[in-house]
Amino acid sequence: MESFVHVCLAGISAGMFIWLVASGLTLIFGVLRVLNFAHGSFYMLGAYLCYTCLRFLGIDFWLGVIVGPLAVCVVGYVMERFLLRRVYDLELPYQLLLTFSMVLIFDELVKIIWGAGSIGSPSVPGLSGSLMIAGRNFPVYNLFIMIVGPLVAVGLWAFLERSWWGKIIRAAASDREMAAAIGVKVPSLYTAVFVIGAWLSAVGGALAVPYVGLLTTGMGEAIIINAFVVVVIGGLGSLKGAFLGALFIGLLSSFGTRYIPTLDMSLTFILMGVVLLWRPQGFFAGVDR
Amino acid sequence: MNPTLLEVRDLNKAFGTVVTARNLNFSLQSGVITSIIGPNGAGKSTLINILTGLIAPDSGEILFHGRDITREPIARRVRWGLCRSFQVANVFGHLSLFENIAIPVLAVTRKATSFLRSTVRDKDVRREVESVLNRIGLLKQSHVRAGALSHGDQRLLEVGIALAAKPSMLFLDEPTAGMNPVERTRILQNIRELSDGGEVTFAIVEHDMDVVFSLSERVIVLHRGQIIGDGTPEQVKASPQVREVYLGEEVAE
Amino acid sequence: MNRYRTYIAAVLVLCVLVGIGLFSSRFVLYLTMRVMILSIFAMGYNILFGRTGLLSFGHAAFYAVGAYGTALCSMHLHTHPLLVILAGAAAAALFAVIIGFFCVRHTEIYFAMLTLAFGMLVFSLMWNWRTVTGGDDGLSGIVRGSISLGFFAIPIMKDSQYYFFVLFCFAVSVLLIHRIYQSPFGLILAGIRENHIRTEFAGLGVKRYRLAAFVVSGTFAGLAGSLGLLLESNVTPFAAHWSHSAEPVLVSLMGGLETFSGPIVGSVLFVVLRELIERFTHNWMLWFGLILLAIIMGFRGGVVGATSVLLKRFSERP
Amino acid sequence: MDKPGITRRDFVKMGLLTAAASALGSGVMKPVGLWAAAPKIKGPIKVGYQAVLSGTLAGYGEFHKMGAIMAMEEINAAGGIAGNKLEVEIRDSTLAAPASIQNVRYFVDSWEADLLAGVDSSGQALAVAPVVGQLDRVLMVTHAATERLTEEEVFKKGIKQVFRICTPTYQDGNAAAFVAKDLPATTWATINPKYEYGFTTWKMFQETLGKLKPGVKFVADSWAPFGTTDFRPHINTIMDAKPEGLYSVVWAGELITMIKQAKQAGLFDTIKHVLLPVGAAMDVLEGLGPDMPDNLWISGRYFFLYPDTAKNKEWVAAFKKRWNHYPAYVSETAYSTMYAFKKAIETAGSKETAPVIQALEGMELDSPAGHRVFRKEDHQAMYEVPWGLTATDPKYPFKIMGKQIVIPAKECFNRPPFEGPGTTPPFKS
Repeated sequence: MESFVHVCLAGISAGMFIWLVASGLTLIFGVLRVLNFAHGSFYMLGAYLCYTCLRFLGIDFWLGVIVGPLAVCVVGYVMERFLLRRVYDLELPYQLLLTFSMVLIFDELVKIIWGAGSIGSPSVPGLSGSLMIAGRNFPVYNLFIMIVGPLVAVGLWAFLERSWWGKIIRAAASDREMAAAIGVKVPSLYTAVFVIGAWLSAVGGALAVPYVGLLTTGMGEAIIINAFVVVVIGGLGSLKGAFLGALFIGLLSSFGTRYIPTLDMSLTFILMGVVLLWRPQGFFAGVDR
Repeated sequence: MNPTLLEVRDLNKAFGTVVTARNLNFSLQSGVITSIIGPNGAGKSTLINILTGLIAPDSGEILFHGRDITREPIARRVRWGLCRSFQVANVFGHLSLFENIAIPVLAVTRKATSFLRSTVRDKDVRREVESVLNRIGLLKQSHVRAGALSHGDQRLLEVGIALAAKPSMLFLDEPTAGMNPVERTRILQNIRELSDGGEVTFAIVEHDMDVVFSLSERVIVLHRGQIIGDGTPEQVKASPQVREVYLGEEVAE
Repeated sequence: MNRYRTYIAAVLVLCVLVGIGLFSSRFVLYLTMRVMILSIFAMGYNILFGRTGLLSFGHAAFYAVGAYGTALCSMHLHTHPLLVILAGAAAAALFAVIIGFFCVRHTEIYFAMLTLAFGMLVFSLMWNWRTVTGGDDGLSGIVRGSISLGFFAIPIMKDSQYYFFVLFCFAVSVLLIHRIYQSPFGLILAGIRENHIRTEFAGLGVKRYRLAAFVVSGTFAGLAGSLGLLLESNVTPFAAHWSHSAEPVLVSLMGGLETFSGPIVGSVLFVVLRELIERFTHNWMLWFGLILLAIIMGFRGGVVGATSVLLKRFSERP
Repeated sequence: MDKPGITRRDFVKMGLLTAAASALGSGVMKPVGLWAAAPKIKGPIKVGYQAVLSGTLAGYGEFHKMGAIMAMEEINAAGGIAGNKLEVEIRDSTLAAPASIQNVRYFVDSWEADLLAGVDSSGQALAVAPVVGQLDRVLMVTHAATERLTEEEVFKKGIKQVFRICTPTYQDGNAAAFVAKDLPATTWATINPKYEYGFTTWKMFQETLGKLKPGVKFVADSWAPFGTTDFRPHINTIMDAKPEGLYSVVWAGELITMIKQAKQAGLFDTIKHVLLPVGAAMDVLEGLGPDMPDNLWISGRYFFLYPDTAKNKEWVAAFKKRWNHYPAYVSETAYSTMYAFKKAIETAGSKETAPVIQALEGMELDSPAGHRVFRKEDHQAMYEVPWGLTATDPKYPFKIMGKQIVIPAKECFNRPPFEGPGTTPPFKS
């Protein structure tokens, strides 16, 4: 029983953690229809910048979580405004390739700036302890992530459903021409959405610092494929789907590792294949609409 | 009376609460040019889509040459002789006109799977493609990219692609929309010739009433997924029901 | 006129390749073999990508299946090069039929993601089926036997000998793919890329043709894998990893998607650029990324596509 | 591989020149006798070195680089190898087999390297071995640990060009068992990498410990794929099995993550005996800093506080001065590789492959890591690396090995012919 509870907890916190990254990816794909490989790089940059704030500027962690991602927003802005925007008229693969080349560049820049070695990260004051749950310790920080995940989801939902901006974004997502016709400046809107997506990913990265406990130059690639899987099983562009998908992937990998260890590497891909074949509109499409 | 080519029995289709086909029953005779008309949203395009296999009906049967084709895939219907053209020019934009026509020709002549012989050097294919291009008057532009053609020419090519598949029954979705008078004359002439030759039976969805009444021998009027008039152009014109829901609206505009 | 130009270009390239085989150093030989093998991989891939319009993210799986098939065949059955290569290509074709059957139900991003999923499944199969595949260590130390043809045998043990075998396979592949592009089948594939609904309404079962394209391109990937295995005498599961699947995509896009020679030019660029960059910096990824970026932004439609447009414009000027 | 440009007369001339030079400089340079008698060596000694310089493990490449470059600088400042300059070129192996093969071919065929070194992963080492056999250059492996390299490629297949200067999986599997036998734990479990390295070491550990301490039980194993960032499911599996001891060769960044997450879950409170064969790597110790729990058993391929010799202390100090860093184990293996090459070339009086192999076989080398002997049969360097308990020391900002024990390499390394009885520890004699 104690194991079951902890397998669940581990799964949920892992899922919420993927969600933080996948939310931005989903948003960008939903509106811009660009599959952003460099999303993992934003995650990495968010983590490194937050770490830098912590370590060298002496800023406290919470300020770092705000400042680091804001710097990534600038990077995202430059990338969308000056590079990505020029290839919207090309086919999808070219956009993909562009974001892929950015992955190479970002990885190497991080290596040049912060060094190649992996960096162990300091823990967060106040959240570094553990709580005894069902007879076993569970880190407070993971509980924190389990709260932040849904908060981000609710925040995004409120932003998209309730705010004026959100309405415009949804309009542009469902019909670009129509939105342009009623006077929405679609290019600026795209930039804004891309920046928001980059910000979400960077926040995920910043929060990952104590969660993973480690910073490496390849950390973006490690998470991006999982985030892709989540976006796909969520139904390519649906935020609710992605949220549930992330939760599901987290639980699946946790239970998979515990109870069917031979399959753990393949489980997420099997799931993705099954979803695409069986319900390409997304595993949770019924929930969404 | 001409033999029945296509028969529709109890066809139903609804998108949510919008019914686009309600218990449709009719048959089309070979050699008779039939027009399907109706106000916007009457279900004309949906009907063509169902008959040619793009959309599956909710219930009902479609018989072609006496064979049930309701569940057959598009390509098989086409091979059995049921073909269509599209409302908007739906051509292979980056390919030359020759290649555009060659694709259905290869399908008909069952040469599409050959992968080591050259298409251009196949004399039979060449002759056939050129004859279709000649018929639609675009032979001279055979090496031009389809995307570079004028809108009207693209519409001609569109019909050409459909014809090249050698259909016995051809649905044309607004064949003259966006054409200039010269092109329109050419396409109507083609339709008449082919129909008179007994090769192809045409069913046409059209908005242009001049075209409808000058060309067709039979007119079917659809309204909200139901047939409200069916007969010769004169009969339909005279039908009070049709005048009320359709022509009346037209006049009112 | 145009055809003769193609012939002349082909003969010239062939002469250069033979010249390299006869006169250059072992390292240049090796790199050229790498280029030719990557070209086969990418050209085969481009049948699916550039021609049929399907972006696959799992093609490395077929490369890897080809390599493993060849390795296992030569370890357990026979080392005749033609036989082992046949075994590799056949295994890849078989996998392509099975995987393709599922994948061609979708297009665009769904297809891409589905191929990614299957590719990674093949990767983890190779990683986990340790008794057969050797796990992450892979299979190594595979020797090249002689091509025995009854009365005489052609040795391909040395790199300088194997080079001509690779060149032969490369030339045959180029020829085959060229014929495919000129053929009715190739035209239908282009039709599917341009407008799959219209192709369906021309009376062609689009899914079947997509599957056929998938299998043909998977088979070429398998051939490339076989040749690669015999060159390196080694294969690891990473041959099936998605990052390897990105290679033919990269190469095709760099060279030019809708051109015939694009993948070849892209392969040359890919291999040579990386080798050159590595000679002056350890941060090769940065420079490679920047050059890639420059190619996307500067040569829209790939190096070959953009250059030919430029040349045309130039020659049409009075 | 004769260089056609050099005629016999050139050789004679060279010999005279070097002899004259050596006579002049005899007061300054020590190894005169050696290289004056070896006039065959001409031109710089080129060593092609490859290590991973990109991706998650790029830090290891940097450590390789530091060691190799420092040795090069020292050797050249002291007159080079037999009076010839040592040149080292370093390339990125990207941890991929095809890249490592291309590197080797570049080094030998294009850059004209005389010797090769480096290689991180086992898969790469196994891929590269046949190629260096074909190209006929000596390769000194400095990081890859698979026993298959020396047992199969060198010993069985006879690829004599391959040597290994670092400890192999024996240190991680067998030696760990020797440590475990004296611990009061009878049930063991593992979280190991889900690849050959993890499988082999766990198997070795089980077999050796089973022989050393019959009745010991292995109750759980959980396999973490390469690139795991979330070890919690694995930690749950292990804690459910309630073993007394945990064994794990998870390494580098992943080990940092694992230890942090295990600590949060309270794993170290319930499992008192933890063996981490690669826990003494500098990146792990520095990365964890004070987060590394006390009293875990750790080891590595080299630890900078062992052996307690003047040579090692001097070297560590020099390294610290040069790079502002404590040497990682790959730094030591890279550094010692250059000295091994120096000694072998000077002994052989040639930089050609065959004489160098001959000189290396059975060669003894005094290195910072202690006294190494290259075993003749399988070309494995025999030397001791300690096992120790993590402990706090105010002198260092990270944990170090407190109590240390040393399992002699002779006792825990498998012995040729590697098959049949008496080839795996424990040995009778």
